[in-house]
Amino acid sequence: MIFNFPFIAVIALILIGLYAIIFRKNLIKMVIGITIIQSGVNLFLITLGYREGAVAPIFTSLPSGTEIPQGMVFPIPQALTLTSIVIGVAVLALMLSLIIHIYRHYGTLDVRKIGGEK
Amino acid sequence: MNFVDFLLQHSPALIVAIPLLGAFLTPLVSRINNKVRNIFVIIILLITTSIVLLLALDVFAGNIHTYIFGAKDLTLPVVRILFEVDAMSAFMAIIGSILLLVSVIYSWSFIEENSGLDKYYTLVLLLAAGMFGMMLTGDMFNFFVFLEITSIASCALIAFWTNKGKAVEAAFKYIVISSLAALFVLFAIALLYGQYNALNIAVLGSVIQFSYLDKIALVLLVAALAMKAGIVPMHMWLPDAYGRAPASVTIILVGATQASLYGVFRVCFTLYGNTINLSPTSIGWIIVLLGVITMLIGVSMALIQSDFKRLIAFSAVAEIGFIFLGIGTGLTLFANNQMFGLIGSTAMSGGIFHIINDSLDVGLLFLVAGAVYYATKETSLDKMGGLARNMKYTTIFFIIGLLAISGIPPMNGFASKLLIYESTFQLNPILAIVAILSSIMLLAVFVKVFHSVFLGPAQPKFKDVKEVPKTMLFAMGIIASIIIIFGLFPDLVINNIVEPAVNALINYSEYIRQVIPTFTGGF
Amino acid sequence: MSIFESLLNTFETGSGFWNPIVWLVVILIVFLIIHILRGFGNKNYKVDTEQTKPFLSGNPEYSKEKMHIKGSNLYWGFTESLKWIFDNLNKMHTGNTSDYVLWFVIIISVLFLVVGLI
Amino acid sequence: MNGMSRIVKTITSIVFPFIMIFGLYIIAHGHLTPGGGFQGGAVVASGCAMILVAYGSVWTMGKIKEKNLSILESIGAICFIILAILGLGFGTVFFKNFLVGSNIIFGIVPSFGSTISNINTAGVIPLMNFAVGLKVIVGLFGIVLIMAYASRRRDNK
Amino acid sequence: MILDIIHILLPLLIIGSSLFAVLLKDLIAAAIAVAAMSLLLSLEFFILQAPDVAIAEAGIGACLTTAILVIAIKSTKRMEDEK
Amino acid sequence: MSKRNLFALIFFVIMAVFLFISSLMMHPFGNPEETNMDDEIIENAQIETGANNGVTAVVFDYRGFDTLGEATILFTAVAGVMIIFRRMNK
Repeated sequence: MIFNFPFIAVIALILIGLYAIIFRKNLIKMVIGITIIQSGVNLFLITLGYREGAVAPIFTSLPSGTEIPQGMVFPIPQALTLTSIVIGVAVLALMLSLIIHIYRHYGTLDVRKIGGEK
Repeated sequence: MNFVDFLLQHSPALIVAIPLLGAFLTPLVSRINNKVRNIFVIIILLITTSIVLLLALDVFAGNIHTYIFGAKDLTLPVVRILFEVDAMSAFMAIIGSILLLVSVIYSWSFIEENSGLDKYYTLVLLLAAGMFGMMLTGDMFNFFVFLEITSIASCALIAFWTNKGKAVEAAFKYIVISSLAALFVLFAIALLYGQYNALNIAVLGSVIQFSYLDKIALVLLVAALAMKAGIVPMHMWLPDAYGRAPASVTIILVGATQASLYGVFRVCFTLYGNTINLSPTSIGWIIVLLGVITMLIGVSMALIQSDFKRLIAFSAVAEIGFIFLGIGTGLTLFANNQMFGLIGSTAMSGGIFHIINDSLDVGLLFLVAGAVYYATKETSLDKMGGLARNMKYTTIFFIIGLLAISGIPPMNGFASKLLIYESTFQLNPILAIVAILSSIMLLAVFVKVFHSVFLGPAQPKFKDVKEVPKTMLFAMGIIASIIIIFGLFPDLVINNIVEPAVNALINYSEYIRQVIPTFTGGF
Repeated sequence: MSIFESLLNTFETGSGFWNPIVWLVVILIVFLIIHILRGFGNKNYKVDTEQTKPFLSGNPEYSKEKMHIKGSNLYWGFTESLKWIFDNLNKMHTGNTSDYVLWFVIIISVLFLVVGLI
Repeated sequence: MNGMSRIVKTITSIVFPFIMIFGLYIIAHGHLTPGGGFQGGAVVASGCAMILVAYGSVWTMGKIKEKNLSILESIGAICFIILAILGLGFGTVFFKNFLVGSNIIFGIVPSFGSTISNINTAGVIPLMNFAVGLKVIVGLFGIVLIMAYASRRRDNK
Repeated sequence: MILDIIHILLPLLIIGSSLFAVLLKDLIAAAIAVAAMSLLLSLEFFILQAPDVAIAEAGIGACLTTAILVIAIKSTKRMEDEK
Repeated sequence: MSKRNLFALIFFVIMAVFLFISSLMMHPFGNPEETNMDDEIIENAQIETGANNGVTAVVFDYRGFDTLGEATILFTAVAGVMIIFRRMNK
């Protein structure tokens, strides 16, 4: 009905993240790019599990008249997204610690200048 | 039910759970004593290895093990996580356990002088759990989770020597590349999930249709996992990471790379096995071409390196090209039953045999490089020379590794390379010629190393260099003896270990039927 | 078939065969012949005498470090004659993380073209 | 990072218990309402991060040693994996929810459909929530604390 | 109908803030943009009927991620200088 | 624009086109076609696990092993950060 717009937004987020990684020179910008891709993939997972007019899969004080399988959104993508979010913050922390160390060693965050290895 | 049966039944879960438990206990154990901690880690890995061998013995006899987490019986649709161990998984798990055990024995003296060793051993055990999980799992998302565990643990271990800027830089490159690859894998998994509402590999393999979205997912999975496996031109992180990590870590990284390689094959053969007829051999040819490029570029770059470990890393890239060539040849002919029987299965047994040979050879060479670094604190080839006088055993191990990696009989590399040459020659002679050429160039590369490091007149600055400690020699000796045994009795290995793995990859319908008994398809 | 018999099996590749044990025996025989030939050599060679000193047309010997051919000097002719290949290869390995990701994107798009369109 | 002004410190120490209670509520009611070990752990960890910002990393590190952090985290992880292994011991397989249906702790099974919340349900899940909650609190806060402390060390050099 | 408009509007806002995060030269501002993106994302999750994920995203994405980004930026360099 | 950026942009656009086409080929937003696995969970989660919250039931029961992996990742990250910021001299 709305032309799959959330899916298009997901692809756009992934491409913006890739743009940041490929065309930006700053290391922290690269990390931000990876965070954006992460968010895009998370949004994609949740969007896949959405059913129109459905409620969250929680039985505590459920609105009356909810059809049991059809009236609820998918629980599995939500569980997967939880995992994915925690993975994202773990990777981010590790990358930023490495960046702090790189800055101590090279004194710069420019991706072209740290290329000590050829 | 006796103990062994119990162990066998629960072995897929225990193989992952024991290293995990060990990793969680290591910070507590290391409060006691350093020696206790080392012994604890070795014991944990020994237990894991013995369970892997127990499981592998049963799997090679023809049983596929499935293990369901949280329920006794399998229900359809599959909602729980499955571990599904066929001969290919068991084969990979054997490689991983050998490499881990050797690495831990080697680290005893190699890494002794550094600080932060409790964290080091924790991460090694976590890496072990991640690798085994990747190899044994039968669930796509679970595969992604273990992929991430493997990459995060490897990244932290690559940066172990944080006082060296280049090590930190290599770790950063590694984590960017691997988290990106993992994200694309997750995206592909989500694409498949959105279409078929399933996450299990067997279930997905039974319903997959090769629609447009499936093609996108296939490309993303193959490209991302190939990048993690170090296929040219996405291999550039690999020499950086291998070259800068401590040698005891590098040998585990070899195993982690092979786990990604296993992911490529699992995706191509099992997940997309039922639809491979629909794509006119294109994905097989892509893999063959990638393999050829990988061999050539890897070996050419190795020729002009002047850093010891970096050189070995580039030759490791070239070796992965051989594996890709062998298995890609099989995949090319997968749809063609008659040709496959003639050539394809030989090529695939060559490729799969080469996985274990490659990890052993490259592992041994990395350990030798680490030993040389330990003794001389030097990695540049230009500054070394005449070390054979001081380090006799290391030199012998290097010669064994040299002969093995360049495919000289009677070492193990020869047998698998012979299989690859002969089968690819029948597919297309140019492939075999390129393969032989790369093999010869590998020999040239390592003769150069042999000359510049071990031969030549005694250098005055290395007068006081001593042989490395016994534990390191012992670790190298384990690998060297396996190499010689495999080289002398290749028939034994191929019949008992490699053939079941090849059959497991080919008969994807068996793998699927373990979960969906009504599946009819495949050969 | 007992284990011992299977150890001595000839390993067949489909179009050829290979038996490492036979090969080992041949190697041993060759070594034996070499040893016998060596026995015919000059007996009065002694270590740590003038005999071991290299003779460089009467010129004095260089220091030991200079006598050793360095690793990057080996195969100098080969790399020099194929310089254009190695130059291009070196140019490919920039050591820049963005370029690594760029190669990934290139491979993905090429594979999309090959698998998606054909 | 040094500590902030006294106003910030006071307000933080007033707000912090509320965040703590909210997070623990989310952890404890994970099987009934939206939430669980991860979400509650994240909330508590952000509260702790607030303390870190207000009082400075040196003060916080003085209160909580790095060793204690890693031991606490290990304990959380070990509790989680042991709950999983107990499934192997009491039940039949790994991750078997062996407490559900047993009518002892957390063993009641609710009736199907919309129910009022009963905290005494869901078997092993609340216990796992607590174990994961502990792990996530210590893990996330540990990451922030160590990074803040390490980047401070450079300023003094 | 209103829900449809929200389903279009929120992703647009997320894309907008992610573009800000990528394009801003001041890294602290970029980190704030990332936080804004996370917050909007958690709102979107809530509207997509995923309250569990929304809480986790709000706690981890908007708070802790920003905290470690700011720590990292403060201990390195604030401005991104392009030459 | 440098030569490298132009080159990169071409491939970037190719990839973008394919991905955007794929977003149009997906099932219509809000109406997933295959639903059997999730329906199974929604119908049985409350009885099998006793948890009223379906997501928690999935996280800790149906896919508990993933959660163990997730906890492990956090553990790994903390160990990694500690190992990166450790004191080098013993």
